[in-house]
Amino acid sequence: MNLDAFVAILGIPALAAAALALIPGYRLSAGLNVAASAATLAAAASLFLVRPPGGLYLRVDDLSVVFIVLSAFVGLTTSVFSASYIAHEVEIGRLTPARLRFYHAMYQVLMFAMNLGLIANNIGLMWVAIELATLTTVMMVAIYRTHEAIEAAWKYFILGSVGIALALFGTILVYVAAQPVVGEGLPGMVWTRLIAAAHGMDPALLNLAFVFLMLGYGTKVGLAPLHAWLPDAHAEGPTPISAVLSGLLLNVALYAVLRFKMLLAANPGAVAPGPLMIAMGLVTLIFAAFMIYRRRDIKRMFAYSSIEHMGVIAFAFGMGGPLANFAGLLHMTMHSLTKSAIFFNVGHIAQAKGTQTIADIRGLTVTHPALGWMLTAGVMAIAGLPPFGIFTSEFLLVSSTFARQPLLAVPLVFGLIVAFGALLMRLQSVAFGEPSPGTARVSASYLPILGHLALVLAAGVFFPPAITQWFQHVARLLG
Amino acid sequence: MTGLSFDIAHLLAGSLVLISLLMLYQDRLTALINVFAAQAVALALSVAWQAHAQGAPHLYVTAFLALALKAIIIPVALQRIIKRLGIHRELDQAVGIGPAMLAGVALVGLALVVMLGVAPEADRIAREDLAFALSVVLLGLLMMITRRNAVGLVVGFMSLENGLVLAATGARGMPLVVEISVAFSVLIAFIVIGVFLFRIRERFETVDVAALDRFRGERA
Amino acid sequence: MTPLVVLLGAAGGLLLLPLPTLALGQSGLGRWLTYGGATAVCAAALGVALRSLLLGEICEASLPLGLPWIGARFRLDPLASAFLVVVDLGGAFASLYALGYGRHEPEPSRVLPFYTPFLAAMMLVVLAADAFSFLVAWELMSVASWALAMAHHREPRNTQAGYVYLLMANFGALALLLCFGLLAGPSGAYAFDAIKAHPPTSATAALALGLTILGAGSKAGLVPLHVWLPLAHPAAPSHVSALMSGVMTKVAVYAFVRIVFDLVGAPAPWWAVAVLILGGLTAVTGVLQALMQRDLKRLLAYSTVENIGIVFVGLGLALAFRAAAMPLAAGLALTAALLHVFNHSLFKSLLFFGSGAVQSGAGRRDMDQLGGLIGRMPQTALAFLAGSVAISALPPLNGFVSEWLTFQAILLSPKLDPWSLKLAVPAVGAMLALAAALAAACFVKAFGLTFLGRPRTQAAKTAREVDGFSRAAMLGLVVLCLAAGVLPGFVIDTLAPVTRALVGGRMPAQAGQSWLTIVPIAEARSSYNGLLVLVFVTLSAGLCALAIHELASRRVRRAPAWDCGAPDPSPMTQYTADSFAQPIRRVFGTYVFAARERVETPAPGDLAPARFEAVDRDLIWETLYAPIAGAVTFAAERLNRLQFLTIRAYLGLVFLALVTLLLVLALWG
Amino acid sequence: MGLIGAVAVQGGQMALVLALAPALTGLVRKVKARLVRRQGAPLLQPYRDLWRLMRKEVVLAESASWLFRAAPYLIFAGTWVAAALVPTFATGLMFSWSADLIAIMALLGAARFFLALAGMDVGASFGGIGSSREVMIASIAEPAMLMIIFSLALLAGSTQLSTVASYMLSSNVGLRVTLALALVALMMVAIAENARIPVDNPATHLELTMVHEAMVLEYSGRHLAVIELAGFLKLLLYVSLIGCVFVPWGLAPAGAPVQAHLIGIAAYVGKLALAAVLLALFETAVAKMRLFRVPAFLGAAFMMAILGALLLFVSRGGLR
Repeated sequence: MNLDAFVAILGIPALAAAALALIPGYRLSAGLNVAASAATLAAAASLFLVRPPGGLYLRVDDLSVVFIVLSAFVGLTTSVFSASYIAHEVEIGRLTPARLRFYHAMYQVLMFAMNLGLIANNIGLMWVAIELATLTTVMMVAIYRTHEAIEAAWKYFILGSVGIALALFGTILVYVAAQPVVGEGLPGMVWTRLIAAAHGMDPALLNLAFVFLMLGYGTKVGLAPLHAWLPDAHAEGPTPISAVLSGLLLNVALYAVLRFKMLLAANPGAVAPGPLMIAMGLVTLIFAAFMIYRRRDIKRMFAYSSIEHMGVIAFAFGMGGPLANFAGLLHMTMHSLTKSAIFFNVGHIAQAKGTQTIADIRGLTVTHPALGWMLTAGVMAIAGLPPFGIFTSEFLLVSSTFARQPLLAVPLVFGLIVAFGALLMRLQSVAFGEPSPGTARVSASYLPILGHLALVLAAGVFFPPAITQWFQHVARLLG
Repeated sequence: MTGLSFDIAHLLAGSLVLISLLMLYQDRLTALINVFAAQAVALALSVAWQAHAQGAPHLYVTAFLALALKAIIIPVALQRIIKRLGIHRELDQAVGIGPAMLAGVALVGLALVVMLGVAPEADRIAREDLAFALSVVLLGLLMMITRRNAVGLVVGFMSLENGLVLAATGARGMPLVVEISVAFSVLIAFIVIGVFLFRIRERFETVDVAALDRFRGERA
Repeated sequence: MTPLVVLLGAAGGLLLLPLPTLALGQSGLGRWLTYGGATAVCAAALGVALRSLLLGEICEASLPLGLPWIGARFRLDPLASAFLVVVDLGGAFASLYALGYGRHEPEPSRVLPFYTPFLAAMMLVVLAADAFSFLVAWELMSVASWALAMAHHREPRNTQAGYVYLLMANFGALALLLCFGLLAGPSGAYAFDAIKAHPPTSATAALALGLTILGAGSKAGLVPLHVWLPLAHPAAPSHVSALMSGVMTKVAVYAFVRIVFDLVGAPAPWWAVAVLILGGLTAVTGVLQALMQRDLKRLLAYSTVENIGIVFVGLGLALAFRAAAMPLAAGLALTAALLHVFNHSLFKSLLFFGSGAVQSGAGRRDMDQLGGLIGRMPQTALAFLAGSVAISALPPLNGFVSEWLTFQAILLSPKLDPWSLKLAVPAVGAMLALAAALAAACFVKAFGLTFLGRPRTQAAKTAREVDGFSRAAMLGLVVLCLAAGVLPGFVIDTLAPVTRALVGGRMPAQAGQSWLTIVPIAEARSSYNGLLVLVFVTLSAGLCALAIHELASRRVRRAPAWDCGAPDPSPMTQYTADSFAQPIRRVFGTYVFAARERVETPAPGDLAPARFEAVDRDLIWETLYAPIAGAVTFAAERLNRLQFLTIRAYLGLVFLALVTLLLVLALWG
Repeated sequence: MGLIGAVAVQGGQMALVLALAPALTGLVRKVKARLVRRQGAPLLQPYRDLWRLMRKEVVLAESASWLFRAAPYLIFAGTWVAAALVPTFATGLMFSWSADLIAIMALLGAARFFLALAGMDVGASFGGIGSSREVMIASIAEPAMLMIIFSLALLAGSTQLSTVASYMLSSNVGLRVTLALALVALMMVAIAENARIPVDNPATHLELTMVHEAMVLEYSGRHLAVIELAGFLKLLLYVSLIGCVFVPWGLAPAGAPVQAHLIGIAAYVGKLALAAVLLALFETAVAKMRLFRVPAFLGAAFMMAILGALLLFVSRGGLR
C-alpha cells in the first residue's frame, strides 16, 4: 500500500505510541504527543482535498470525513491541554513517570484505534478497532489506581465487554444476512458491498442484527439504560480522557450505529430503525436530565450532560429527514467541541480548588475570573443558549420535530428544560456567590478552551456555506 | 453439506446449549468451572467439525485456541484463585436455581422463535447454529447476572463468548474469525488478569462483585 | 444608506462596545465609555427610528449570518419603529442616568460588559424578520439581563432570583420556538414573510396563540407567569431594573403583537376573551401584590405587572374588534394599548430611577426605613411625585390618557356579537377600574412613606440629593410625561400607521382638532383636553392662593405637630408599609392572599406586650410552582437510585433491554 | 347668543357653584339640627367660618413640607374645575368638551390623591390612619363610580355630560332597571365620597371613626378654609351630577334665551334644597357604621353598578 492519507492517519499514532512508550521525560513526551496529534490532524485534513481509493479494508466517504477531522482536531487540542494538565499532576505526584509513559502511549493508541474505526470499510475491522479503543480507555481510567478509579474501570470494562460481545453477534448476523447475496468470505463484510446489496438481504436477520448492534454500540454511546459505566469513567479518569471520551469515543460508537442504520434503511423489508433510536434517545435525554440534579461531583455531572446530549443526537438521527439529520450532525460536532472545552475547564478548576465536589467549589468568577467566566460561557453553550452553535441545532431539531410530530416534541422540550434547570442551578452555585477557599493559581492553558468556544460561537453566529452544503449533503446521505 | 455432517454439527451445537443450562444449575464454583471446561471442549469439537465440514483449515486455530485457553488454562487458573481465596465451597447464586433454570428455558425458546422468523432459504445450518448460538449468548448473559462473585462473572462471560464463536464459525466462510477469537481471548485474559491484578482480594477481602460497588462514586 | 442599516450599525456598535470597555479595565473610563457611548448611540437610533416612523417607511435587509440557507433577515416597518422608539428612548435615558448612578456600583466589571449587549439585543428583537434571528436576539436579551441581575451575586436572594428568571426565560423561549416551528412548517420556512405567505389553519393558529401567550407572556409578566419579575427586577442595578421593567417587558409585548396581529392572521373571537381575562387578572393581581410590598423596587416591579395587564386588555379589545371587522374600534383599542406601552416605559423608568436615587442617597430600599426625604432630596421627590401621579392615571399626566382611551374602547364593545365577549368586557372593565383605583392607593403609599413624614432612620435623616446626571435623566422624563399627557394628539397620530398596518383602521386624525383636544370617535361622544385641564387647574389654584394671600392673611407660624393633642416624638409611631396597607389587606386579602391575622391583647393590667401578626401567602406560587419544583425533586430523588446499583444490576438492565427488544421482534415477525 | 353667551354661561356656572356650595352644607346642617329639635347655626354660618379661618394665621407643623402647603390649593382647584364642568342650570358649557365624565372623576381622584399625601406629610399617626382608610374607601368607590359612568355612557352613547343630560331630556329614555341601579349606586358612592353618615361622620374627632377629618387634622387657618371649601364644592358637585343626569328638567339647552337660563337657575336651586333636605333626613335616620362594614356597603354599590352595565351589554336595545 503506497503512502497515502490512510497510512498517515494510522501510522503516525502507531509510531508515536511506540516512541512514547519509551521516552521518559514528560516535557519531551508531551511535546511529541502534541506533534503527533498535529500531524494526524494535517493528514486528516488532507482528506478534504484528495481521497485515497478505498480498499477492502479502508475507505473514507463524506460521512466519515466529518468524524475523522473532528476527532483529529479534538485529539490535538486535548493533547495541548493534557500537556499542562499532566504537568500539574506530575508536580503533585499523582502520576509516576512510568505511568506517564503508559498514559502518553495509550493516548496515541486510542487515537489510532478511533481513526481505524472511522476509516474502516469492513464491519469486522470496525468492531476490532472499537474494542481496542475500549480497552485502552479502560486502562487509562484506571490509571490513578484509587478505589474509585479501579471500580469505575472495572464497571466500564465489564459493561463494555458485554456491549462488545453483543455488537460482535450483531456483526456476525449482518454477515450471515449478507453472505447469500454478496458471497462468502471477505466481501461479505465490506461496507461498500453491503450497502450496495442491502436491498437483497433477509430483513428478519437485519432487524435482529440491528437490535444487537444498537445495544452493543449503544453501550458505548451511553444510551440509557446502557449508560452506567459512563459517569464513573468520566469522573474517576484523568480529565483529558474524560474530554476524549465525551468528545470522541461516543461519536465513534454513534458513527457505527449510523452506519448500520443506513444499511437497514437501504433494505425495504426491514423495520425502520428510526423509532427505536427516537425511543432510546428520549429515554436517555429525560433520564439524564433528572440525574444531573443530584450530582455532587462536577465531572460526573457533565458526564450525565453528555449522556443527555447523546440522547438528543440519537433522537435527531432517529427523526431523519434533511433538517433533523442536519441538526443531528451539527449538534454532534458542537457537543464534542463544547463538552471537551468544558472538561478542560473543569480539569483546571479541580486542580485549582483541589476538589471535584460541587459543594466545595463556589464563587469561581471571584477567585478565578477567567476559569469562572469560561465555564459560564461553556455551560450556557451546552445548555443551548445563543449565540452558540448548540442553539442552532436545537432550534432546527425542536421546530422541525414540532411541525412534523408535535407529540414527540413535547417530551423533547420537557427534557431540555429539566436539564437546563439542573445545569443552571449547578453553574450558579459554582461560578457565583460567596467564593470558597482555594485561590491557588494554576498553570492553565486557556488556548484550547478559548479555541473551542470561539468555534462554537462562530458556528452559532455565522455558519460557512461550504460546511453547510457539506452537512446538507451528508444529511441527505443519512436519509 | 450432507445430512450426517449436518446432524453432527447440530448435535455439537445443541450440546453447548445443554451445557449452558447445566452451568445455570451449578451452585458451587468448582463444579461451575468444571462444567465450563466441558463446554469449552464441546465448542472446540464443534469448531473443528465446522473446519472439516467447510474445509476451512484456519478454523482449526480457533478450535485449538478454545481447547487450550478455555478448556485448560483458564479453568486451572480459576481453580487456583478459588483455592487461594478459599471460597470453593461458597454458594454464589443470587437467584434461586429454579427460577434461573426456568428463565434459561424461556430464553432458549425466545432464541428459537426469533430465529424462526428468518427466511428458511438462508443457509439451514447457519440458521440452526445461530439459534443455538443466540441461546448460548443469552444464557451466558443470564449467568452473569445470577452469579454473585467475580469468578461466576468471568465464567458467564466466557460461555457467552463461546456462543459468539459458535455463531462465527457457523457462518459459512466468515472472515476474520480467527482474529476475532484471538481478540476475544485477549479480552478474557484481561478480565482474569483483572481479577488478579486489581488484587481484588487485597483491596476488598473478597471477590464478591458487590464489594466493587461499595464506593460507587458519590456514596462516600 | 437606509435607516435600517444605521440601526443595525447602532446595534452592532452596542454589541461590540464591551471589548474596549474590558480593555480599559477597572478605571472609571470604562464607565464613561459604556454609558456615554450608549447614550449617544441610543439617541441617534431614537432619531432614526422616530423619523422612519413619522415617514411610515419600510425597508428590509439581510445579512449572511444565522441560518445559512435563510440568512439573518431584518425589517423596519411602522410597528418595529414604534417599539424601537420605546427601546431607544428608555435606553438613552437609562444610560444618561447611569453616568451618575454607575459610580455607586461596587463591581462595575459585572455590569458594564453586559449592559450594552442588553440594549443591542432588545433592538435586534424588534428588528428581526426571521424566526432564528428573532430567537437569538430574544435569548441574548434574557442572558444579558440575567448576567446583570446576577451583578450583586453575593446576596443569595439575587442568585435565587437569577435562577428563577433564566429558567422562566428559557421556558418562554422554548414556547416561542415551538410556536415558530408550528408556523414555519416541516420545510422550515423560518422567514417572517414566508410565514405570512401561507397563513395557518384555525387550529394551528389557536395553538400558536397559546404558545405565544406562554412565551411572550412569561417575559411580559402575565399572571401566572409573572413570578420571576418581582424577584429579578429589584436584583439588578436600578438603571437596569428600569430597562427591564420599562423596556424589556415592552419588547415582550412587541413579540405578542408581531406574532398574533401580524404573523398568525385572522383571529377568532374567543382569543379576545382569553387575552382580556388574562389581562384583567394580571392587572388586579399585580397591583394588589404591589400594595403589600415593603421594598420600593419590588413594589414597582409588581406595578409593572399591573400595567402589562392594562396593555393586554387593550390588545384583547383590539383582537375582539378585529375579529368583528370593526377596524376603527380596533384602531382605537390598539392605539390605547401602544400608547400605554409608551407611557408606561416613560414613568416606570422614571420611578425606578427615583428608587435608585433613594437607594444611593439614603442607602435603603425598605420603605419602613425611609421617610421625610422630600426635604433632603427635593428634586428626586418632585420627579417621583410626577411619576406617581402619572402611573396612578391622574390627569393631566400621560398615564390617564392611555387608560382613558382604553375605557373609551371598552365603551364601544356592546356592538360585539359573541355572548362570551358581552359578559367578559364589562367584567374586565370593572377589573381595570379597580386596578386604576388601587394603583393610586399604591403610589400614595410609595411616595408618602418614602418621601413624606419624618425620617424613620438615621440613614434617611442624612440622605443627600443625587448627582446631576441622575437628576437630569429624571427631570427629562418628567417633562416627557407631562408633554405626552398634555399633547397626546401628536403621539396618537404618530401611531396611526402602525394601527393601520395591523388592524386596517386608525383613530381620527387629532392634529386638526381645536385646542389640541383628543377625540377617540366623535366629539359629541367623548373628548379630553389635557392642556386645558392643566391650564384651568393651575389658574384656579394660583388665583385662589393669590386672592387669599392678598385679601386675607399670609401669616405662618411653625409649631410642633398637634396630632390630636397627643404628639409622640418617636418617628416609629408613623404609619408603616404594612399598617398603611392593612385596611386594603383586610378587604381583599382573604380572597387574594388567603391572609390571616392574629391579635393577642393581654388582659387589662397585664404588662405583656400586645402582639399582632398578619400572614399572607402567594397562592399562585404555592399552587402552581411549588408543586412543579416538588415533582422534579421527587423524580430526581427516585431516579437517582439508579446511580447506586451494583454491576450485576446494570448488567441486568442491559439484559432486560435486550430481551425486551427480542420479544418485540419476535412478536413483530 | 354665540360665544359671549357660552362664556357667560361658563363663567356664571363657576361663580354660582362657588357661591352656593357653603349654603348647601349650611342648609343640610340646619335641617339636621331642626330634625333633632335644635336651633342650629344660621344658614350662612359656613361663609362666616370660612372668612374667619382665612384671616387666621397658619400654624404649620415643623415636619410639614412644601407639599403640605401646596396641597390645599391643588385640591380646591381640582374640585372647582370638576364642579365647573358639571352642567348645573345649562348644558351649553363652553369647555364641557375639555373633560368628559371620566375625566371629571379623575380630577376628583387627583384631589383625593393629594389630600391623602397631605395627610401623611406631617408624619403624625392620625394622618396615616386617615390616608390609609381614605384610599381603601376610594379603591372601591372609584370603580363603582366608573361602572355607573359606563352604564350612563352606554345608554347615552357618550361620556360627555352635556350629551348625557340632553339624552336624558329626550323622549327615548324610558324607565330602565339600569337607571334605577345606577341612581342607587351613585347615591351610595356620593355619600361615601363626601364622608357623610353612615360612612364617615364629619362632626367628630373620635380617632376610631374619623377618616376625612384625620387627614386634615394638622391643617389650620386659610389652608383649612380652602380644604373645607373644596369639601363643600364636592358635595355640591355630586348633587348637581345626580340632578343633571336623573332629574335634568329645567336645564337650559345650549343657545337658549336668557329667561330659559333664569328658569334653569331657579330649578337648580330648587333641586339643591330638595337634595339637602333628603340628605339630612337620611343622615338623621341611619347610624354611622363600623369602618370595616364600609367595604361591604361600597361593594354593594360596585356590584349594582356592574349589574347595571351588564344588563346594558346584554340587551342591545336603545344603544347608540
